[in-house]
Amino acid sequence: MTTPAAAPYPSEHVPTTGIPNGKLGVWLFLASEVMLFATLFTTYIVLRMAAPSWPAGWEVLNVPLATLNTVVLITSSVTMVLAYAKACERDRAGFYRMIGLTIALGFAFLVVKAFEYGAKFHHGHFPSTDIFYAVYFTMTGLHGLHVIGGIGFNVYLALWAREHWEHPLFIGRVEYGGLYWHFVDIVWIFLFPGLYLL
Amino acid sequence: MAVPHSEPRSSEHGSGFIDKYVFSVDHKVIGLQYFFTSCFFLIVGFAMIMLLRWQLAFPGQPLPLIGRLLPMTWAPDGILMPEFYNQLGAMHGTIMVFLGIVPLGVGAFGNYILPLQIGAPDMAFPRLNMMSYWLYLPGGMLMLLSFVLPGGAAQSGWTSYAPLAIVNPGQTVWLLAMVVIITSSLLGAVNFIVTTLNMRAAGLTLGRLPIFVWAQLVTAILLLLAFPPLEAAAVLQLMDRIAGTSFYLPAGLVVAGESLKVAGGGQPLLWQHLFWFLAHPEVYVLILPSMGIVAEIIANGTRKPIFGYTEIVASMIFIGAMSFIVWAHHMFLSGMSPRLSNFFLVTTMIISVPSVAVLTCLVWSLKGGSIRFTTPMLFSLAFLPLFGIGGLTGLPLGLTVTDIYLHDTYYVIGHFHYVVVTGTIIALMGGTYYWFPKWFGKQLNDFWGKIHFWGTAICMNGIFFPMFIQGLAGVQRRLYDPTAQLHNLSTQPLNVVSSVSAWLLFLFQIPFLVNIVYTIFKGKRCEENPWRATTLEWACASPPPHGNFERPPRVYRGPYEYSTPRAREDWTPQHVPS
Amino acid sequence: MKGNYGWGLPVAASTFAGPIDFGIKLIHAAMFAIFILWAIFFAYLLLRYRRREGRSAQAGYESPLKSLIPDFFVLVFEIALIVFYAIPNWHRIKIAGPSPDTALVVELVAEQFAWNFQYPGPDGKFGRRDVQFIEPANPIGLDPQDPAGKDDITTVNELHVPLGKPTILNMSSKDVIHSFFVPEFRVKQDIVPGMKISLWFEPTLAGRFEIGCAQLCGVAHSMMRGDAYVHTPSEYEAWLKAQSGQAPATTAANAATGNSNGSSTF
Amino acid sequence: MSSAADTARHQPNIPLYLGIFGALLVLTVVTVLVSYFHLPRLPAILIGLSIAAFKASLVGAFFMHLKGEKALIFALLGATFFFVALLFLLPFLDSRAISEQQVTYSGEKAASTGHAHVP
Repeated sequence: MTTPAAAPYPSEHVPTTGIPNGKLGVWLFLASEVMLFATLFTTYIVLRMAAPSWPAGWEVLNVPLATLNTVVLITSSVTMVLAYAKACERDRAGFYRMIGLTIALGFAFLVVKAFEYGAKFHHGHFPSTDIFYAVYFTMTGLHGLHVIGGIGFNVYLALWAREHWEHPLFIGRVEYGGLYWHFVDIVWIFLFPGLYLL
Repeated sequence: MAVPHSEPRSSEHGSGFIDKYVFSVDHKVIGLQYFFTSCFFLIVGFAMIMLLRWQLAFPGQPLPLIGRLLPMTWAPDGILMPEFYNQLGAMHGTIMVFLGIVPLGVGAFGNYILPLQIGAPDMAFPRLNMMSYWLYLPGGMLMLLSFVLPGGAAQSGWTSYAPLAIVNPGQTVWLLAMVVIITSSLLGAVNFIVTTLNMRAAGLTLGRLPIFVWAQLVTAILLLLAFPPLEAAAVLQLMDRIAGTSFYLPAGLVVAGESLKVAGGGQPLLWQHLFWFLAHPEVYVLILPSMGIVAEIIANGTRKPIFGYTEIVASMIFIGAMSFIVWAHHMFLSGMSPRLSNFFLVTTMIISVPSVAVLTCLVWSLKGGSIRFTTPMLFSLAFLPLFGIGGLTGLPLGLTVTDIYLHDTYYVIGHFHYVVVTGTIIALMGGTYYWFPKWFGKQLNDFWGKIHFWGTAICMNGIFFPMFIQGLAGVQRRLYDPTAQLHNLSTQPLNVVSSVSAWLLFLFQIPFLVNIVYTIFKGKRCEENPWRATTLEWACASPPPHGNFERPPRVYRGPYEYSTPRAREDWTPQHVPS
Repeated sequence: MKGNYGWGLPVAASTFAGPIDFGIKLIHAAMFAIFILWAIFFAYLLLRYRRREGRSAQAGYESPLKSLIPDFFVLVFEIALIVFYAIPNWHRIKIAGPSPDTALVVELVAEQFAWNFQYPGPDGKFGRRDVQFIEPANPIGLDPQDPAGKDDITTVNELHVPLGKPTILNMSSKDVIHSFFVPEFRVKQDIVPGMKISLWFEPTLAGRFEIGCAQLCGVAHSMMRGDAYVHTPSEYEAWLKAQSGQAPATTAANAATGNSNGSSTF
Repeated sequence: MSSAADTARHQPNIPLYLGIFGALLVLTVVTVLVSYFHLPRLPAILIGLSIAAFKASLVGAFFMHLKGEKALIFALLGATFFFVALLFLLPFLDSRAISEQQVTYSGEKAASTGHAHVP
């Protein structure tokens, strides 16, 4: 510092943020994901405001199916946080049950999504049909990819837990997997009303 | 007092050649991998523009010597095709920005020097660091490969404006490579921020961080928050090209005679907004690390603390924040509503102030110093006036009215090359000479360094100063054959001047490259801290062993304690107890 | 035509040239002043504080505020530029234009590598254009049945405007983004497909001036040029009569009746 | 570090999580029911997004343990949402200009500002 009499700083003080590296890293990654989905929402708003006519979501899309999907994803969010709770309580069986449920619900979400896409393709609605379907397929598709990524990480967690149950970083890693999974759920919480109900 | 890091040291650091040098998780090895790969890409990008400059200087005439070597589709009997010309132009921009300077400034210098300057044994996530390099390399190779893939490389400028980028061939591979490169930069940014915040040595508070570390922190935040919008926009453009959607295509387009069968409803301006939302923070990502390097070298070269440490750091943070609000000054004439231009005019003028403040503080640092004209100092001193010209010529472009005439002319090309080439690249060259003893334990030959400096500085000005004159005469940019339009004929001789300077500039890089290679293998070892610098990276051996510091260092004072009164020597390192 | 260009700014041929040239000259003068003063100070520092035996650096503390004084002046200069020069002129050039009835209105349809101009013709009304009618002989797709279009004059790469009256160009594009740029008029405006963007200028000098494309629009971006002929009012009437005399088919290279001082129709 | 982090970690509270689960389900049902009334555009957006924001804050605060999290994470999220706000500035800045200049090839105004058939 160029201040004249530099006050002697305590040299023992270890200047860290007190947040474990992994958690800070995951939150930073989620910040960039927020910007990614914010761009998609901005694109949706710009295209919708400038479009001469825009079909309302519930006219064209299958709302009951999407509601089911929302419930599936929320439940998987809950089972994910319960898996973290079981990991903290060192209840191994409980952890496997919960992480297994989360992975299963993730797959259920994808199956329902595939069924929905199938119905759309069957009726001849493709991304190139019109701007509404382009936005719909791109946003839900990119979200679906993130769900697949989340499932992959959860599967890795389940396999990793077998030998590393006592690993000092295990509980932290379950928490970070949970953070990402909850984020994917929050994106869908905004995507669902945004596309289907407005 | 163990340095706090939650990842247990990756004790099983491989000893074989592959683990040690190819798939290494040591930030120093990854830093050097980034260094040599980005130098390779800088040379490739430079070679492309040297080809292109032949067509600009002597339009339509066959290339001497290498003309016949080029394949028929690119240059039939030596004369460059317009498609190939556009590919060279677009890929020159892309390679230099995304594969050359950012990986060199952030990947190479950041990866190697940042952990050392904060006293950390390694990056916070070593494997993630390795992964970010091994995403960058395939992304770069894919970008180069696009030249030979069907459809050729991207040919709608590095800005890839829709609808041209959707109608033209070659953009799909560019978009895929961009998504890979962006992911690599994102991972790197996460790593940098966590390392800087969490793994500093004891006593190294934020106020004692070297300016280079501050620059890398702000750069990492910009990369983290600005790159995803381009990734989303690139995915949308990829959907437009492959899935037939029309995010950026309005209805009723007629291309080459028949109407485009597209649903329509999209907007070309949407791409420009999203692209420049990234690209302006991106250009600050290009300049911030170089400001950090210049500040380090000037403090060391003048044997005096940097003048206005807080001002420089505050200006960098202010630049980082403001860089997100100025993007549309690239779009004054793009069909955006004129009232919006007034808003972005004001924000653009506001952001020019912190850049001037940083430059003023750096120049004021020379006052009262004892300036040594070593090679790194020559580069850093040359950075000041030349970056000044780059900044000043931004004024007429940032002002809406004068931008009407100067937009999309060679004036713009002169402006941003003065900032990027005579600003960033000169600073990075200076940084290479400054930290070479730390990387390889040997010092680059000073005599050849000075020849390289004078040759580079003069030729760079020879290339870019005539562009201002061409810009004022109204020569548009990205013209395949400038002589096809009457108003460009009067300044056509300047194209020859620029082209010859560009080729000479390449010749002057040869001593630099030879100097590097020779010194690595045959250079004699120099002392641990040849520049007598006070920052923490000189507190360990050069090149530092794995794990950097034997004992985690402790920091007792600010980064630039040179010539403190009552001190025995004119420098007191950070880690020495007073 | 040759006389228009040199190394500095091209000849001023429209009402915009005044303010824009003033702005460019003012800023460049300020830039040179700042740079020269700054370079002198820089050279002085290098000489005065270079390394010399027996004189080591003094790390005396100076308040950084002193260094911010030059920045303050730069900021004041910029604010003055914005308030007194940029915003008023930008409003005059880009936001407030002449009303269509006192100006010549011309439709411009840019396409990959040609400028198609459509004049209303004596009836003052533009014929309808539609995508389905586009073919090589009818590049802008003029609707043959539309009565208003019968007398429309269409020219390719040639813009004929009268002196002394502002011209409004309603610009649209068929395929990609182009940019209408006439150096002498100091006008430039991107043309975005799917949007109708208008541009106005008032020529102040008769003659032939070059139209260029300023936005990369494909392979022959540099070939996409045209000529803007500014006629005196009488010549303009003569040109109009000559045009409406012929069938409203496209007149690719019409005989330039105006006193084009250019040597050849380049 | 890991030992210090154990105590500092957020203690799980299962009954709380199940309570939040119930609340989220109820809110989902509410948001779907609201949509069946086909409210005009503006109120529909306001209600729909406020419910979604509330659900998101529940997930964030309890499942992601943001409640009681260190200030730096909030600083990071604050900076991110500042830049998201800038990104959302985009459509409102340019929307009137875009829709006003939106034309079909033959020049008629293509864009009507509102939706063709809002119930």
